[in-house]
Amino acid sequence: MSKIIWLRILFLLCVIALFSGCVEDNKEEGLVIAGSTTVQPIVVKAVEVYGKNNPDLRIGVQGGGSGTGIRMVGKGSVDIGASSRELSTEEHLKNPGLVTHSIAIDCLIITLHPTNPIEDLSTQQITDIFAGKITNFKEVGGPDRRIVLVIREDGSGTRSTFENMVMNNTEVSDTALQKPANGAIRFTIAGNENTIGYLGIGYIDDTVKAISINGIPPSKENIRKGEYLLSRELYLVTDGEPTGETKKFIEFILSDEGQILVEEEGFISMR
Amino acid sequence: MDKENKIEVRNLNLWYGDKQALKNNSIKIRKNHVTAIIGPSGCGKSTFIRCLNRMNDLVEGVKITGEVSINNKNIYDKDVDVVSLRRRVGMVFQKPNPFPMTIFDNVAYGPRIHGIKDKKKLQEIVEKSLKDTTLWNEVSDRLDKSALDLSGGQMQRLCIARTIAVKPDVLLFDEPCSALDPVATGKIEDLIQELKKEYTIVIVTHNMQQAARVSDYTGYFLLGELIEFGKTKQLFENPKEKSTEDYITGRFG
Amino acid sequence: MGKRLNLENTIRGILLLFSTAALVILAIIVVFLFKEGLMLFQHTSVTDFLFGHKWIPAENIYGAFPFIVSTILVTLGALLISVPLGISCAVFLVEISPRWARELVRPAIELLAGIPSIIYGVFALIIVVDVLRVPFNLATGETILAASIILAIMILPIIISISQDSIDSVPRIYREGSYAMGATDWQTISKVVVPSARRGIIAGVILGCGRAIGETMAVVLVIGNVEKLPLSLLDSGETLTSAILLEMGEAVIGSLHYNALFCLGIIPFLIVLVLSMLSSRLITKRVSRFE
Amino acid sequence: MIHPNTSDKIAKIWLWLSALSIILVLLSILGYVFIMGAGSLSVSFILDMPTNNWREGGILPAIIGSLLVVIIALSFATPIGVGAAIYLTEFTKEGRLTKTVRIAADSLNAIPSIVFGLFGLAFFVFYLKDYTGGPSLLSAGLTLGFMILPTIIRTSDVAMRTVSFSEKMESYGLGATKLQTIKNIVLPEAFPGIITGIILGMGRAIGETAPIIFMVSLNPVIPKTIFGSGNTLTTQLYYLAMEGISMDVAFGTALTLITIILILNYSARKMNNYFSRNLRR
Repeated sequence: MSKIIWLRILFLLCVIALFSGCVEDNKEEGLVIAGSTTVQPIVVKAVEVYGKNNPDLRIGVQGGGSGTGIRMVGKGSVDIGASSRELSTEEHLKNPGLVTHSIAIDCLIITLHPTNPIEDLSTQQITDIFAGKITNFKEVGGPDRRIVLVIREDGSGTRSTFENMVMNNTEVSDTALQKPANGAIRFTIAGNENTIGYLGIGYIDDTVKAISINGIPPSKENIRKGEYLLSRELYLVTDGEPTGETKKFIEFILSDEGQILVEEEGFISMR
Repeated sequence: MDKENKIEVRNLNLWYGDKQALKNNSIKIRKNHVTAIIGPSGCGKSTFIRCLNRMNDLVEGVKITGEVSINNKNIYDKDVDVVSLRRRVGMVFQKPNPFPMTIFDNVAYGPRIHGIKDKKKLQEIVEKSLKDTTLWNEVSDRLDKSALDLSGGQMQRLCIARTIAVKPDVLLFDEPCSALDPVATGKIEDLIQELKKEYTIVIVTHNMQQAARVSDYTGYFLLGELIEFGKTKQLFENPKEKSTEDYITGRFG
Repeated sequence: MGKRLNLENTIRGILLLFSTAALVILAIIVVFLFKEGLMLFQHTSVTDFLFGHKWIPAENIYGAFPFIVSTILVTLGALLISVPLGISCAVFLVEISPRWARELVRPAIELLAGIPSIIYGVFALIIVVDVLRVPFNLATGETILAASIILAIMILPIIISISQDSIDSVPRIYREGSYAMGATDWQTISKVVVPSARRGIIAGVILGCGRAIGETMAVVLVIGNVEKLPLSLLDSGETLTSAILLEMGEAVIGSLHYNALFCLGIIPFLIVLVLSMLSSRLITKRVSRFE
Repeated sequence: MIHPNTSDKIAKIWLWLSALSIILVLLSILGYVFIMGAGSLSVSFILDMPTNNWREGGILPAIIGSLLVVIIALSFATPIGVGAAIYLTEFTKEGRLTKTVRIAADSLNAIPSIVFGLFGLAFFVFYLKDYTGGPSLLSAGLTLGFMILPTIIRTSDVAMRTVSFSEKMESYGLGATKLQTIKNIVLPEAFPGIITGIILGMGRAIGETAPIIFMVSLNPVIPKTIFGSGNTLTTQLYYLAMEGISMDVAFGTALTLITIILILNYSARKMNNYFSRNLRR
């Protein structure tokens, strides 16, 4: 008979589980943010801190990439879109009401394995390397190593930023390893001395080596001044001027406190 | 030792775990004769015959003492290679068990595993073995067909052909006809008569008429013990033991 | 009385509904997969999609041929490793393993089947990729071979368990027949047991094959994700599934790119469906044949 | 030619090695995860909130996310799966329907997990957005529920078909109705099999990443409703490893995951042994 009791308990558990979700108020989240994975660390960090001061506010953070973020905010599915690039003309035309808010400066930094002695590459050399015209580091004054390119995946905002700035309509070589995230790029570069890739500044650490472009090193000064080739701004996008919770949240990120978080995540603040 | 004796069993005991299945049996099996082993179900007759080619080694938890000499060599000695022993002592089972392959491959199985690769030689062996088992005329046109499509009697004769293809000394039959109809049984019995010219044959059967028909010597087993052993004719017509008489007259079993 | 029958009929109705759930779900999946995927073909022809060598979403060029070839190579590589190993292990468990070894190996296989694919992936990314690079003198260890190795490990449990069932059900009399001819254990295994069990073993291999084609997480981490047509196991590549995982995160919803990724999903979906039906047919036939 | 006995020995060595290699592979994977993860695994790791963008602190939100997702998946798949099995074994004869359902279940079982991911995205996240809340824990749970349904159908089906015919007949003979027989004889007898199926499904739901990867977020808060987004141990592990956030936390998560799977595996075994012993009595 004990088996029947077991069965009843099981059944009961199922029913409880089924309704536990529904019993709680199923109001949607107060604030939903979606989009660029590059911007995500800043947003998550901001939510972490902001949420402590506003325990009643429910904030949802989703990835999806810059394009999805912009599209979703345009459709009204989310309150804030996160983007690592400016709106394209097409996107502007589709949703003229979209407003962008610069919240931080990011920079793609050309990165090598720490044992690679190369310190500097010219824009042309970088273009040729990523186009697959230069296939060995000795052609650019480095050691005799076959070059392995490490790039972001198709569709990535980071990738299109890089290609717009450096590749001027040359296609990136199809032998490049594609990674879905900055961290994966860093991991690959750190583990293989043949690699070259680009990383957001927030991801540079001592497992990889950042190099200068055209003689300009990737210092904070150079980046903020826009002299290092690959600097860009990161945006939050809203449909129309923000109001209510949306406005408060963006103001928080732009505040001194928020900008400290930006720096903590390795990006460069707007100030 | 008598030259005519092919197999000599001395004081053979066998246990399955704690259960003793064979009790101190001794028997002498003569060359080029058919020896039948009869007895009621569970009397140990199958277990006994399986001792003669050490098939019982495959069963877990079996313990055997005593001696089984074939050609004056104890097959339970440490230096005996079981594989070559079984090649010399072939066995045909109760249920026809051709392998799920072609008729040709079934017969050629033994020669192949013993190292014959030459195609022509294999063909010769297969043909001779099938002829010896009177199967050749029935299957010569479909050697490349699956053996599983044969009738039960054909399958059993195929198994015999498979066994003699490796030219053993001794053939063991473990109730070879119990799954067959009377016609097929008759064919197998004729075959056994034919085969004894070349082989020493031991056949286990629960069918007394069969034992009387095919064998020269008969042993009667009861509860793991060899009760009586002698010339078939004598054992059936004039049994020495009461229990043998009871059995062959059908009073039990 | 009428009340009871009513209740019984209601319950019967509900249960009937439940029993068709698998079928209904399968249908919904087909509908949504094709609804999103087939939109691609308003822009790209099926031939261009299947045999095109270039995959450039930024320019709306969608040729999946390199992905298809990678998927085939990865799967073949995985089978090359796991089939001999898996069958051997199944044979070991049924035919020669002592009890204690069986009780060690069986749970190990179950556990191997239970480890999440993401953990296999992380393990392969850190260990296998590195181990491969030096001996083969590769520029990068992120190759089809690396993916094949980790996939081989992942599909071993399937191949072993199904082969094992099949070998186990080979009738004892076949083995006895072979032993009685003076065959050694190995001759019996290799010439009688395994050939008799081949249907089930093939079914297991087919299922394993399906799993290898569909596996994503472990593959995406180690295969390199290179859109070039791979020519050997030592090239990097990108499988159908890894392309989906890699790009779906940033593909703009409702775009052609998004549709193309659904199309990539349709291919392994259809292949695996066919393979699964094939293997279940093999398994049922085997059963009916032995009985 | 090599003597058969020699090749027999060589072959046996190979067979032993093949089994040994399986053990070694398992041990190296488990050992590796254990060595890398043991340092960060602790009670507070499991029960604390993450801080500093997942780099420090615990993984409580992911654990709760996994739990919720699995509960949703099971509460969908268990009643339907067991119900389907009851219908197949008790209410209908072997025939076209049973065959079709079994083939459908097997096909469903074989579908690549990433295809479930695509499907979940199109169906639950977009098509049923108004009911599921878009990329929510509910969407993830239901996707996984779809995925483990065949496991539960098939194991329950097998378990119920092994219930002895004579006991069923006895029950009918005593005048029991069909429902009473199912309730009093079939379900209790098949219970260990059903439970094993549920635990198997649970293990699969907990371990899957690809089907739900497009529906989760890295939000470091405890999910308050199943209509909101959250993440699970597997998806978190993927992000931690991919974004290179913290390998320590990543391996701590991996070890937590493996421990849960080990416990489930073990309890499935024990449960089965326990019940089958009790049943035989």
